[in-house]
Amino acid sequence: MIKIQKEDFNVEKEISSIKKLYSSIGAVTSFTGYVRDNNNNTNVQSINLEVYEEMAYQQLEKIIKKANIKWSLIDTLIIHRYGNLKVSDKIVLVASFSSHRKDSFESCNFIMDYLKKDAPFWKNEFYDKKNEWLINTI
Amino acid sequence: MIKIQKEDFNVEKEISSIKKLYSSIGAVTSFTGYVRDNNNNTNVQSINLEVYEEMAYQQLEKIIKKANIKWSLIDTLIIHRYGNLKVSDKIVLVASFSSHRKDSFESCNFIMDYLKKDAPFWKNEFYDKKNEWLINTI
Amino acid sequence: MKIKYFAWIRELTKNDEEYIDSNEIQNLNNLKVFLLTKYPNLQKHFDQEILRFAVNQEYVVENVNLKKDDEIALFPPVSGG
Amino acid sequence: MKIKYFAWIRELTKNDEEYIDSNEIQNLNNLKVFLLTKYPNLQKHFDQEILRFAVNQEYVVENVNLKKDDEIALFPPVSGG
Repeated sequence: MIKIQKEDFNVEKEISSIKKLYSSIGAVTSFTGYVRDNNNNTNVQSINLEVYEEMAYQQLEKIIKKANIKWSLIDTLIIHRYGNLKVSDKIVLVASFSSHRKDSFESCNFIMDYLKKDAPFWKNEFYDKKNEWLINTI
Repeated sequence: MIKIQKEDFNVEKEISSIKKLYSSIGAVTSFTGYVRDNNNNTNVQSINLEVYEEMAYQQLEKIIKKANIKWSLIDTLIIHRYGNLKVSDKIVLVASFSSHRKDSFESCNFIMDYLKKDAPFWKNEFYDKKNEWLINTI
Repeated sequence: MKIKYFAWIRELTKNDEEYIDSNEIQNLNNLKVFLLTKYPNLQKHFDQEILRFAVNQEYVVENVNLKKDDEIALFPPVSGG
Repeated sequence: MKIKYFAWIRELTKNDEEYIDSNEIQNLNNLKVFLLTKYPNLQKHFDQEILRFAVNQEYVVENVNLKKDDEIALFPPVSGG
């Protein structure tokens, strides 16, 4: 499932709403990304996250398809927020559901790699006296 | 933080209670293990998890120390349940808190590896007509 | 065709999307020439080859043909996650 | 000294812990001999070298000296996580 939303999310609720559908799930690896108070040694006040929404859905679906070819997965979840986010707010959740740990771990990391590389989101980071558009480095 | 408990846990609550202490956290990787309905092609009814509690705390603390030497971590959390657990119940939560993704991902996987190898827990799996003590394979 | 701009490209074009109806724009290279004429500030970013194009929500690097109802997006390197 | 048994070792000794007070048990090898005498069923598992010993909650593989107030645990391969 892919969700692109302004709202915050509850990791327990999001994961258990999928987990409860499959009693064969033994392993869930999840990654949560947050707005940090500091980037490149500069104090961050807030960020504005811009998204090309239709394309983001399409690219994230492709990434999930790729992950399903490489690993034995029962389900996957990606939630990415956009809009104004302040320090400590959640930005992204990726969760991989599988029978065994290796599949969920590796696929979760793989999805995050591709999300950072190909998903059309842009962070505009606001510091004390200026702002800056970020570029992901892999 | 290490918790060895009978009770279930809420992933969101457990993670956010640590996350809120540090605004420098940008990345949280968590692994949740569940009781699967099937193991070695046999239907699982429930499991009983036995623990050598004092030793488990000691061994898990050592693993966390090792992880802190290898990676730049802000905090770590291990929760492991014991007692009677039924299919789909949570067994274990490992969460690694760091500024950057790589540290949290690799350390979470590392902690799970050592937990499975060295932490003194034993699963007694109950099937339709018999039960069996499991052995972890790495 | 619809052209969409994102992040600092949007700030530079002062426009988040626009519709272009020109028989001279048959492919992506034609569109690039059109955009550079309209937005000369884009030139240095084109030269640095850091910009990314998407046609109908798919990344495009080659010079593809464009149709009237295509949606083309121009944006800087991404920074999600 | 206190001896603790876990999982199917506990089922085999029919005892989860016991106190042993013997001047003849000075080290882990002495204790192993004692345990094999008391629980002959342990022999085949000792032979397979699958059992693990912990002294004061630390894994031990060598023959260490034991003190009166040590806690020694004997258990099968673990299966947590």
